[in-house]
Amino acid sequence: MEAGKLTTMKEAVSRFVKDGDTVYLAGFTHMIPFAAGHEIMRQKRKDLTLARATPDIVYDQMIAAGCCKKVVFSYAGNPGVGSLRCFRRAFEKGLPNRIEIEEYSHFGMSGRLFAGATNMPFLPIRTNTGSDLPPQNPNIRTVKDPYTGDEISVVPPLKPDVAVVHVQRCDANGNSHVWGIIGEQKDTAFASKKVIVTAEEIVDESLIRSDPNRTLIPDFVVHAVVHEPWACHPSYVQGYYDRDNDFYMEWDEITKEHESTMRWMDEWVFGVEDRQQYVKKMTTEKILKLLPKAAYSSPVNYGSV
Amino acid sequence: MEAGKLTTMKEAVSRFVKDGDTVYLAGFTHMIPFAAGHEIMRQKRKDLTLARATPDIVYDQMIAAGCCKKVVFSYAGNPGVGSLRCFRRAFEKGLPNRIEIEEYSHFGMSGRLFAGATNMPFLPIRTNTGSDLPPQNPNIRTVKDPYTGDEISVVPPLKPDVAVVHVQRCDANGNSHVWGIIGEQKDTAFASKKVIVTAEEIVDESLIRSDPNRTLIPDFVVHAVVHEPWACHPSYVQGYYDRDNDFYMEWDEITKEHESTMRWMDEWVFGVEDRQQYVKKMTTEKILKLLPKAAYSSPVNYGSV
Amino acid sequence: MVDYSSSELMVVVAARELKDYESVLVGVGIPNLAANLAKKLQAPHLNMVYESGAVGSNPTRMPLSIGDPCLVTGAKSICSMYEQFAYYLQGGRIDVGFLGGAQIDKYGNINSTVIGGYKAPKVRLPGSGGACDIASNVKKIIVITPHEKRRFVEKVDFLTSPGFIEGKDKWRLLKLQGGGPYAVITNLGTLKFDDATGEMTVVSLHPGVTMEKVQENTPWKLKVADKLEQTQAPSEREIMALRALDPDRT
Amino acid sequence: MVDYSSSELMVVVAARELKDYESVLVGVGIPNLAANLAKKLQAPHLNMVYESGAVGSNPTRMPLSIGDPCLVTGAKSICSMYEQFAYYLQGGRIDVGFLGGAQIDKYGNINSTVIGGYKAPKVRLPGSGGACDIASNVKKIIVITPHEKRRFVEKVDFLTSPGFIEGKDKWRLLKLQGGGPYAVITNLGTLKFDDATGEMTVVSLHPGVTMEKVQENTPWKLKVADKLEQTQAPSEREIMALRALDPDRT
Repeated sequence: MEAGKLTTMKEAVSRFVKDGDTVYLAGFTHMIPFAAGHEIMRQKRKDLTLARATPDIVYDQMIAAGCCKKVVFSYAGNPGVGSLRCFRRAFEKGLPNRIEIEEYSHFGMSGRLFAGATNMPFLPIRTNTGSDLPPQNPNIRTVKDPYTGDEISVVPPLKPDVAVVHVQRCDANGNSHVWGIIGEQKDTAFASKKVIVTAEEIVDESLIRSDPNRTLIPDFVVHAVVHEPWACHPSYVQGYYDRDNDFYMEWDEITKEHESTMRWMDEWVFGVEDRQQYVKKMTTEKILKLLPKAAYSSPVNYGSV
Repeated sequence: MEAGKLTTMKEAVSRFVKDGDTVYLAGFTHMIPFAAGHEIMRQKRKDLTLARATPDIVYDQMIAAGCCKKVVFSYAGNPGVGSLRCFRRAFEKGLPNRIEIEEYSHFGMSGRLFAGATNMPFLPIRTNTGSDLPPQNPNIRTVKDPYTGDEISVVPPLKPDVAVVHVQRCDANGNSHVWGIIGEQKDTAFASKKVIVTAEEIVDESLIRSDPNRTLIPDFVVHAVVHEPWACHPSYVQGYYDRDNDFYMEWDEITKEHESTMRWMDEWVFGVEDRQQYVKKMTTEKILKLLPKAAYSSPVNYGSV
Repeated sequence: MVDYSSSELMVVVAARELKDYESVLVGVGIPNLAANLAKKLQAPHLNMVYESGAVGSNPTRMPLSIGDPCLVTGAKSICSMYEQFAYYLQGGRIDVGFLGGAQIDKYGNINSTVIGGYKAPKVRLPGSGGACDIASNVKKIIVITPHEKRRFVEKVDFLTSPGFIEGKDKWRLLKLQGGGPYAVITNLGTLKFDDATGEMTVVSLHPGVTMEKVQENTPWKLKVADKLEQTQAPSEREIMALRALDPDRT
Repeated sequence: MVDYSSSELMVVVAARELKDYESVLVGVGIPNLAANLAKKLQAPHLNMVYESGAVGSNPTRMPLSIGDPCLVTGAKSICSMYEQFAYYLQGGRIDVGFLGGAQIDKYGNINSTVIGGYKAPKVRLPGSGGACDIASNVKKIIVITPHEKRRFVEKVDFLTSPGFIEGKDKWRLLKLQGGGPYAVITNLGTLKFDDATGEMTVVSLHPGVTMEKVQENTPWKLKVADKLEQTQAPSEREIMALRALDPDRT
C-alpha cells in the first residue's frame, strides 16, 4: 500500500468502483456510507452485485437508480418500518430492471464476511439446519464434523471487490478509530480487495496512537481515505449525529411508486454535486434535531516505563 | 449468574478450582494472573490439566509445586530467555512428577479457545499441514473443503473447567475494561465453564458504561470478582506496572535445580499469606522501577439525542 | 380494574415469561417493551442483548431499530455483528429470544421470507435476518403475533426459522442446540407446545376470549391443554409501569 | 571501514532484505533490530506486526518479549491473539516473517520442538509457538541462525515448521499459501533456495569467509549459486544507525 491515500469521494469512486464489481457498503444500522452510495449512483455504475447483511435504504436507492444486478443479503427490510419497496419492485416486477438474489441468515452473512476477512476456506455455523434457506442457495453446504460425525452447515468466505467503510476518525493513512455499534466494519475492510474509508474527521496519527485498542482498521488494508462529514445521513454516526428515524419512515412514502422515488433521487442525489451540497440542502431544524448530547468515555493509561 | 460475586482470592480458588480440573490462566505475556496461580499452589490443588498457549513462569511454578498432571500448550519457553526448566524437569525426568503434554501451534491453541468461546464444532485453520505436529496429536484432524475438495486442518474447541482472567478495571459484577495486549482474555472468559476475574481496580458501573466498546468481558460470563492489585507481577498490567524483565531472567537461575526452585517457592509462595504480603516483600526500588509513565487515551463521545 | 389495549395486554403477558438473571435477545417494538417492563418489575437483573451487538443497554427513549444510537450510550458492552452471533447466540448464552413472522404453523415453524413460491413470490418479505439463527440457538423462543387466519397456517409457505419441523421426533434428529419454540402470545391467548409431539396447544385464554374465537381464527383444529387457564388481566402496576416506559404508546 | 561484530553483520544483512511498505512479522532480538534498522534506512513505511497482536509499534527501548509493554504504548492498533493469526497471518497480509530454530535442514524445514524422539527427547525445546503458522502463511521466510553443524542437519529430528519438505514438488501438493523459506542468514553467508528444487543454496559469502569454511560447518554437500557473491560489508551509516537503536548492544 502506498502513501497519498487522501482523496475526494469523486476520485475514490471513479478509481476503485468498477461496473460489474461486488460492492460492500458496511454498517449495521450505524455509519451506513450513504455519501459513497450517492456518488456511485451519480457516476452511473452498472451491474453491481450489492452485498450487505441489511440492504437498508442505501441499496434500495441504488436499485432504483439501476446500478444493481444482484443483491446478496440476509434482511431486506426497512428496520422498524417495513419493506424496501424498490428492492421488491425490482425483484417482483423487474422495475427498473430484474435483480437476482442470494440469501443467507444474519449469522451466515456476517460469517461469510468474517471468513473472507480471515481467509478461512469455509466457516462451520450452527444454523440453517432445518430451514428452507439451504435448498435455495447452493453456496450453503454441509461437512461432517470429524469429532462427532454430525453434519454441520458451512458457508463460503465473501471477498468483495471493493468496500466502503465509514469511521468516526482516522489519520491520513486510514488508521481508524471506531466506536458504538461496530457491526461488520472490521470484517468488511479485511475481506475486501479494495477499501475506501470515509471519515467524519481526519486526525493526527498521534491521536490514533493514543488509543491503539480503539483502532478497528489499520492503514495497510486501506486504499483511499475521504474526509466526508455527515456522510451517513439518514443513518448516523455515534457522537456526531443521530439516526434520522423520521426519514426512515418517510422513505416508505417516497418509494410508493418508482416515479415518486426517482423524483426524490433527482432532487437529493442527481441534483447535488456532492455530499456538501446535500448537507446544505438540509434544514437547520433537522440538523439541530440530530445533534447528540455529550457522553465522553473515561480515558485509560497506556503508559510503560 | 447471581449477584454478590465480589470475593477474596482464597474464597474464589477454594470455591471454583477443583482437583483434576482443566485450568486456563489467561494472558499473552500481559496480565498473567500470578496471584491466582500462587493461591492455587497454596491450596495444594492436584492433577490439574494446565492449558495455556504460553505456559510461562506461572505454570513452571505450578508444575514444580506438583499441581500439574498435563500441560496443553503451544510454546513452553521463557520468552526472550530460554527454557522453562521446571516444565522440562517434569517432562524429561519426572520431577516432582511425570507430566503429559498435548501440543499445538499458537494458531491452533488460540483457535481452540476461540472455537470454545463461540461453541464451534471445530475450527478449520491454514496451518499444521506438512508439520510433524498432527501425527503426534490425534486431536488435530482434517476435513475436506466442500468448495475446493482440499484437505483442511481442523482443531476442536477448548472449554476449560475454570479460568482466571486478570483485567485493569471492572465493576462489582465483572464487566471488565481491558486494554493493551488483549491476547486470549476474551476467548478464555467465554470458553470456560467458571470464570474468576481478578482486577487492579473495582470501579463504578457508570465508568464501565462510559465506554462500552472497551468492555471485553461482560458480567454474565463471570462467576467471581477479586480485587487484587499487583496480581500479575512479574508479568505486567499496561498503565499500572511494567513487566519485571529482570525477574524473568533471574528465574532461569532460580530454577537450575528443583531444590533451588522450591527454596524460592517456600519464600515467595508458601511463605506468604496472600498477594498483599507478596507485594510488601518487594523492595521499594523494584516497585518504583516498574511504575509506568502516563500516556492517556484521547476520549470519544458516545452521546445520542 | 385498569383499562388496557390489546397490544398492552400482549406486552404484559410476554413480560411475565421473563425471569430475573435471564439473558434475552431483544428486538424492537413489543419485545423491547416486554423486556424493559420485566426489568422494571420481576427481573431487575435481566440481561438485554441486541442483535446489533449492544449488551446491557439502558435506552432513554424507544429505539426504532435494534441499531439505534440510544442503545449504545451507556451500554455495558458492544461487540461486532459476527461476534454477537458467534459468542452469544452460537455460544448458547441466550435464554429467551423473541420472534415474529408473516406465518407460523402448528409446529412453531416461522416464515419471514416469502408468501407464495420462492422464485416468483406473491409477496417478498425481508427474509431471515437473525431469525433462523435465534430459532436454532436460543433456549426458549417466544413468538408475539396477532391471531389471524392468514398468519396461523397448517404449513408455512417457506420455513425460515425452525420450530419443531414436522414434530419433535424429526426435530430431535437435527440436534439444534436451542430449545425450540416455547410460547406464542397473541391478542387472544397464549399457546405453548406439547412436550411429546411439539404441537401448538392453547394453554390460556385472555380475559373475555372464548376457545371458539381462538379456533375461528386458526385454520387447523387446535389442540387444547388439559387444564385450560384464564390469563390474568394486567394489573394497574403492570400497566402503569408499561406506560411510563412508552409514554407515546407506540 | 567500520568495525562490526558478527551479530551486527547478520542484523545488517537481514535489514537489507526488507522493502519499503512491506509488512513484517517481527520477533524479539535480531529480527526486531533488523526490522527497526530497515525502517530507519530504506524502508520508512515498513509495517511492523508482532505475534502478540501489536501492529505498528514504536518501541522506545529494546523489548525482551514480543508482548513487552513498550510495544503497546503508541502502537497503531492492537488485536487479540486469535485475530492476529486469523486476520493477519491466515489473511495472507504478512510479506516477511523471521524464524529461528534449533535445527534447519537442506529444504528449509525447521525444528523448534525436540532433539531426539518426541516422546522421550534428548532435549525438549519450547515448541512451535507461532512458527508453524508463520512458515505456512508468510510470503517470505527469513531464518537468522549461527552457522553450526549441530544446527544445519540433513533432516530435522522433528519438522515443526514446513520449509520445502522433501523438495518443491512435494511442497506444492500441500498448497500452503505462504511462499516458503526465502533466505537463511548466518554468520558466514547468505543462503537462498533453488527455484526448481527448493534446495538450500549458498548465494553470498560474508567478508573474509571462504566457501570451504561454510562447507566445513554444514554436514551435507552444499549447493552453490552459479554466481556466488561477496556480501557487501556493513557501511558506517548502517552500523551507526544500528548502534543508535541498540546502545547496549544486546
